Amino acid sequence: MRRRHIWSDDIVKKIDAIIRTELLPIVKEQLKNTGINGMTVYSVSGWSRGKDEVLQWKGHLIVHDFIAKSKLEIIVSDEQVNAVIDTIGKYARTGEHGDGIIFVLPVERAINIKTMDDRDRAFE
Amino acid sequence: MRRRHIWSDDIVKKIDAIIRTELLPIVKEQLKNTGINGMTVYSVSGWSRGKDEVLQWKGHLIVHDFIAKSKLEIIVSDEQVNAVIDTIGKYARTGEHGDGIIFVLPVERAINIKTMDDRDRAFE
Amino acid sequence: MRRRHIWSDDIVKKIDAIIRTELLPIVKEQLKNTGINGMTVYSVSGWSRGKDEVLQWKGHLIVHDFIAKSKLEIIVSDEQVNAVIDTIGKYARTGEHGDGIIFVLPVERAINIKTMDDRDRAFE
Amino acid sequence: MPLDASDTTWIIVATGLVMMMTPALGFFEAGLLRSKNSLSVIMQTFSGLAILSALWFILGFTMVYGQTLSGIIGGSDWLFFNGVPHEEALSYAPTIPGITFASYMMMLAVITPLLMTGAIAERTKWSAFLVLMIAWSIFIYYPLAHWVWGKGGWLAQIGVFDFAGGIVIHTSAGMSSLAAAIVLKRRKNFGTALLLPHNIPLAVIGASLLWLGWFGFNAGSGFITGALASNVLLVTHIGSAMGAIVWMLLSWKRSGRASLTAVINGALVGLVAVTPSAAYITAQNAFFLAIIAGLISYFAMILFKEKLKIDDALDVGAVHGVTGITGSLAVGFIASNAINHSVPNGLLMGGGPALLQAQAIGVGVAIILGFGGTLIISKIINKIMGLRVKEAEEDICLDITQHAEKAYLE
Amino acid sequence: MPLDASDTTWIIVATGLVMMMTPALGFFEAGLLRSKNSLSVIMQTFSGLAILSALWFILGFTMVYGQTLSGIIGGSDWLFFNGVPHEEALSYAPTIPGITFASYMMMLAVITPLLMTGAIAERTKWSAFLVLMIAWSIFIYYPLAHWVWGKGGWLAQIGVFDFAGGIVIHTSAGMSSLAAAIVLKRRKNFGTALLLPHNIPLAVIGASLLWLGWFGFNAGSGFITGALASNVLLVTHIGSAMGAIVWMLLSWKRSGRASLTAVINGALVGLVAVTPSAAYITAQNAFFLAIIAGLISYFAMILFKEKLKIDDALDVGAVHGVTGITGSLAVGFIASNAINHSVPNGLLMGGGPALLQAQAIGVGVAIILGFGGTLIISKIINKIMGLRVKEAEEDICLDITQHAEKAYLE
Amino acid sequence: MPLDASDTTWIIVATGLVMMMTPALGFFEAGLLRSKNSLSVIMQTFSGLAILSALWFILGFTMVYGQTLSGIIGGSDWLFFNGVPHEEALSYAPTIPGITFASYMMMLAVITPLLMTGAIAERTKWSAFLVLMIAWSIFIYYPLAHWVWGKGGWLAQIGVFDFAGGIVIHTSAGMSSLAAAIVLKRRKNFGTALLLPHNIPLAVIGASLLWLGWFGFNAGSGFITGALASNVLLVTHIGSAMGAIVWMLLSWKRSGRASLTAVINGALVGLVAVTPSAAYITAQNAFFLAIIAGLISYFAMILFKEKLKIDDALDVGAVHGVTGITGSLAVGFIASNAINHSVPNGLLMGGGPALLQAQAIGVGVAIILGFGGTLIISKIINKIMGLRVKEAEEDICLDITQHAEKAYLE
Ligand SMILES: Nc1ncnc2c1ncn2[C@@H]1O[C@H](COP(=O)(O)OP(=O)(O)O)[C@@H](O)[C@H]1O
Ligand SMILES: Nc1ncnc2c1ncn2[C@@H]1O[C@H](COP(=O)(O)OP(=O)(O)O)[C@@H](O)[C@H]1O
Ligand SMILES: Nc1ncnc2c1ncn2[C@@H]1O[C@H](COP(=O)(O)OP(=O)(O)O)[C@@H](O)[C@H]1O
Repeated sequence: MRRRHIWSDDIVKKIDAIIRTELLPIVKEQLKNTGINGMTVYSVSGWSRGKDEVLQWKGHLIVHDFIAKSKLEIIVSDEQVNAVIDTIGKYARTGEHGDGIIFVLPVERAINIKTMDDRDRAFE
Repeated sequence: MRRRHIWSDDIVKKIDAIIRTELLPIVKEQLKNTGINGMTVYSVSGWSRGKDEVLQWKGHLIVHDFIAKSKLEIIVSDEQVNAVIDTIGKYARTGEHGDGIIFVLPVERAINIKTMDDRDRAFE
Repeated sequence: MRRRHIWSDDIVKKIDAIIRTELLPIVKEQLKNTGINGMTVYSVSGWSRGKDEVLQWKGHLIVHDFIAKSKLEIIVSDEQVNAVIDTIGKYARTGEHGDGIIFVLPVERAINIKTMDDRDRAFE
Repeated sequence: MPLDASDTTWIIVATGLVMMMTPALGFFEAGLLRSKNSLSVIMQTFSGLAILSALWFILGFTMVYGQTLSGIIGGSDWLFFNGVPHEEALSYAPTIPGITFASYMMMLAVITPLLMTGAIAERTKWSAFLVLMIAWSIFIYYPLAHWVWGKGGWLAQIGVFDFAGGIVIHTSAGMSSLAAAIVLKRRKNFGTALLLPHNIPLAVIGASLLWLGWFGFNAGSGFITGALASNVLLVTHIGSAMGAIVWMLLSWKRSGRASLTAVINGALVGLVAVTPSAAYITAQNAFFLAIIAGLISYFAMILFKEKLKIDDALDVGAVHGVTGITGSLAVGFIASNAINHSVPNGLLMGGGPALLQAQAIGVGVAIILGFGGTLIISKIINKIMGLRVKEAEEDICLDITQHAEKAYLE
Repeated sequence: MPLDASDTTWIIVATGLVMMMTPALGFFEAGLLRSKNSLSVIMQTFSGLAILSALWFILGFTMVYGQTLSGIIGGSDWLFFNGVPHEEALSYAPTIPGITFASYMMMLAVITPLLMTGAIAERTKWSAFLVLMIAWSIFIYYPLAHWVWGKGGWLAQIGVFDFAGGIVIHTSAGMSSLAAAIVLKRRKNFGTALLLPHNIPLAVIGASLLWLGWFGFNAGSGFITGALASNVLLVTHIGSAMGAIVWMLLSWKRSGRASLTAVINGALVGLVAVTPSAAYITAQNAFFLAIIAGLISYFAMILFKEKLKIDDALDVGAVHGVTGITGSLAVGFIASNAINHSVPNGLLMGGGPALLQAQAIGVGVAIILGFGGTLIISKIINKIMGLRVKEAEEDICLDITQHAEKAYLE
Repeated sequence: MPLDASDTTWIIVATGLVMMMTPALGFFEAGLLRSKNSLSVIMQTFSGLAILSALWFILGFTMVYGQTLSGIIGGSDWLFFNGVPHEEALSYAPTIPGITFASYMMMLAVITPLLMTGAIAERTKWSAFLVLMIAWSIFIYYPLAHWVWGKGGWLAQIGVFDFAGGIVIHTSAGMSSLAAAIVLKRRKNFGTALLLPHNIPLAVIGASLLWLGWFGFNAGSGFITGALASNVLLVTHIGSAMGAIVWMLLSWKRSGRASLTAVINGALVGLVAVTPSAAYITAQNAFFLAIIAGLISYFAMILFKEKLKIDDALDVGAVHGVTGITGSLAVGFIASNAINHSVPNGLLMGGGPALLQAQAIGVGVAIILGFGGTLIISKIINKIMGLRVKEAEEDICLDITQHAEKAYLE
């Protein structure tokens, strides 16, 4: 039986997480087990204070300060927020510089295009 | 005459829609007619519970669960929200699994860089 | 000494700016001086009413209405918002059509994955 | 005549060069199509290289060059290449081993049907494609090649000259492309801005290898090295250069900006233009012929695409078909007995209209057989198994729906 | 015998064709790997071309072709190419200059060890790779090549035939690939869906140039032009075509969709299959040999990858190793004295089991030396300097951690 | 001397190989530039192939090889290739047809000016580029080639030797590159991290085809096959290999990681280094010459780019210019009469300083004419029509502003 996902206008959140690209596969797999019903991945490049990727050109090491990262975007109901954050924290974390950030945004409405329904049962 | 777009801090929304890449051209064309003054498109890859894209490798069918999708991001004034959602619902919908989702976020400020004006007339 | 970045749940904002790709390098450099601790860049394609990029095919000029743009995403504490907007306004602006837009979204929580801490000191 | 080692060396090399043209064609086309269908056309050309080589080996060679059955088709003497001599020559190429000749001609028989992939791109079913290629080879290419190139072929008999395939290859495949495109109907979104090339460097890699390969294609078609091959090479190169320049200028004039995709298409036009006459004309005449063919083909492209709205995706009808016709008729004007003793003088060289008449017949036959035959074959395939993918498959793309592969992944 | 200008011309051209196969191998492999490790394999093949050329120049040629020391290894006569004749031939290739022969064989010595790059991909340290290539050349390839191809080599003495390297090149490098892959252990994520090819057009560019290069590889290995080279070229082409067709059909059957990556791998299988026998068989026999080798190698690939779970990333063990064995044993069955007077008839041609026995010994020796020797070399390197990058480096990728470069930037 | 079929075959093939170098140069450069300007450099090289071929056909050949007018320039005998013999040789290459020689030299005349595209990249106006190429050919290349290679040319008279173009091609185009880069001024963002290569596999495709093409370039420049061509091929290959190794090690030492872009640049350096002497030296000497030239050019690259801050985008001045000088002077040291009877011994071979002096004069003239001439031509073009695009166009990119095309679209 398919899990039921309750979405209603007031309790939907968007979780964005910028993570290491090399950990994306494992994070994606694990997130599927948290009961979310979908996610979207972006290829981005990120900068943060601290150690950068180094590329060479003409024998010079060039600080390639913007490093390829992956961003996950997940729309979840309020009660799923912590499970998702925990999962990301567990599998996207190396403890080294560059692990990335998670942020949570409020969502006013979320609509499933297939059904054009923005209330419960939207994703079944 | 160019349509006038009223933007003010309290009534601006961001509409994000993740849609089928193959329907992007038509959706984009139709959205232009709704009176929005701009949109931004992202190439993303998305997963959702259900049927996946299948790729083969060494004669094996591999569930390529993350499928190339397109994401539209549109900043609109409050009164345009429904028109945009309707248009997306009309043209991005096949009724099949994988149509995607729309979500609406509140925007605190929206500023046109050309004018650096975050009030009315910003986009004229 | 490294600048201290105060982040707390209630006063974090997300600034998104869609800018000209060719100005991205300079904008990125300048933003680093505003005291932000990170940023993320997306390659997007954008449309807005007005002049489009022109490509040719079979000797025909084709309005390639979606032009490659860059999007910056920056999570900042409330007091940094204006500095960031000013910097973008200064360096991403040509005054010509196509400069792009900035918008500010409220963020409910922001978490540093390395520390899994969503309060102060997160980004040190 | 004893075998000649230099001639053999040259034809061995030329065989390699022409072999490479088939994958090169795939790169050229793939680069000019959308990313999502780019793998499918490379699949068609590369698999086509394998399949049509086998077909030629089994059936094609003997149908084209076997002992003629009343000038209509070759007999079964050399089925499965049985009996094609290793140590002796055939009369077609008297100084090289028979299998060298047969291998070289294999490469021409491979690429000819595959020229159509550019016309039927982005919407043809994989299985239907396979059937189309095989049927087209058997019912159109092998007979036509026999008529023009086979000993005793009826078009050869009436004096048609086609050095490296302006009639047999370019006119026939080009006209067939139009027919197939018509039967297939237009792609969704045809005529909008949505069908731009996805990887022009890849297309130029293809075009460069085609240019190089054409040295083997044309300068190999005389089956000897030396002065003849040298002149053909120069004629070919000058043709390509002038075709490229003309299309470059036309694109510049038309759109205000000089276009690289125009340049590479123009180079192909120049190469096609001189193909039928490469061994019969001077480089100076090639210079002008390519200019004329460049102009004609550019406007033919506009005519087909914009006036008639035929969705011949990569303009095979104009670039190969119309140019093949131009070049084949040009033989009737500028062929020179001084350059090549086996050919009579053309009209402008003081040879009277006889050669031109023969060329016109040859061209006419190729148009009728190519266009008409392909119309019939395509319709039959369409009836039986469907030529075109489902609309939803076209929306998604051929690469995934037909091959479950993607050209690029991150 | 005086030098022959045509033969020399052909071998010069063939040398160029084979030279190009090494970068082509890099493109083939890079396209089939993940983007993040694609540069590293191109680095390995392209640098390998430089380094292994120098090694051959300094050491290799004389170790393989120098005056034999009891059939075991060549003496130091030609160290640093000193004394290799310019104006005269060596007995190995009596109609071309000695340096032409030595240069041609250089290209084979370059590509052979580099075949392993496909097996050890995505996890091997750059420095360890360099040591592996050099050690493998000196301890495995040079001796084995001397045994089979050197005047007085002990395997040559017992009647082993290996026209263009089925034993010396493909069996040895293929079996070595399995050994190296075993010592290296599996990549992280092996067996999941995460290791898909990132740029199939690039892989097909590589495959196309390999196909073309193989004309030089096989048809050059006789060191003469003419009927022999012509037949070899045809055999090679038909082999490639049939290998491609078989793998295409197998992928179609297995997954429901015909796969382009299968087609290009199948073409390589066909090419490898006929390599050891190309000058000894007819094209008709090549047709069937490639079909059989196609079937065997496909199931060997499944066996290694799915049953034994050896992470030979691009199936070098199956495509080259198993096919090399198949093709080398096939010599013992279908070699034909009528095609080539230097070879005895195989079993099926009425020649008795002698040739087959010799081939079996040759194959066995190559398996033992290749697999066993590489096991030992790899373990020693692993002990001393580590063969594999750190886990974190593998996660990030080889391109940045080993070379500080990225294949693609926006 | 009668025509020789083997020589002709080889030069026909070599012509093809050299032709392909021009598009290959475009891929090499495009891959090393930013994506947004990558199409423009492919456009320049590919269109350049067409345009400069036509210019050579019309004007160039006769200016270089026509009956000398006092050693300064060739007369108008062969305008528009009129009268260039088909069936007979010219004295420049006595065993191949005149048109074969003229076609081969066309390919050299095409690629030489286009070497500059690497220096002027990412900021030059398309229309100005066209004028620059044509003016440079007429005022610099054709005269200089006549002086060194034309019968009666004044530099030839004083005993300058330049086998395949170290002076005429690499010194002149390399020094011209520096001049053009200086007149054009630096790109915006020069010296920052923002100018990294966008597609290194594409660059390596280009480099591989250049390496292969150079076999035709050098080994074809003797116009005969056989021992001479064989030695030249080996010298060329060893030069390339050692250049690649040296740059690989230098990049490894300098940055801690071995760089693929260094390897491919180093290969070019090695190829350039042996170009002027390839027919006059042994492979052993080529081995050392390439090492020395590799070291010099690497530091020259650093000097120009980092000390003098000349924005020669892809280091044409160092890779071609400085290496061309090194290699051309090396002729004066290591040319060996034993290897090639037409050349006197160099200083180290016991021949005294005469050859070295002549070489120094030749190099000096090429530097002055190339650098000075290009300075003047560029300034005039800059004055009249502007050499550089507007700042806003540079910000956007050349591909869209000059050609309204993009290399890649999704
Ligand atoms: N304030 C921010 N705004 C937007 N993106 C950020 C921000 N901080 C970090 N990122 C993103 O997260 C990535 C990882 O950086 P980060 O996690 O801050 O490193 P660290 O683990 O050392 O704190 C960055 O490359 C960037 O894409
Ligand atoms: N909860 C979610 N969070 C983020 N993205 C989602 C979510 N659900 C769906 N998506 C996006 O929408 C795409 C389409 O999925 P979906 O519309 O859920 O399929 P269906 O039409 O069967 O419901 C996904 O590939 C993913 O990119
Ligand atoms: N309402 C909008 N929603 C989303 N993106 C927008 C919107 N308006 C503009 N953009 C983005 O900003 C880019 C620049 O457009 P814009 O700044 O509006 O042009 P102008 O400077 O002429 O006003 C667009 O290409 C698009 O990516």
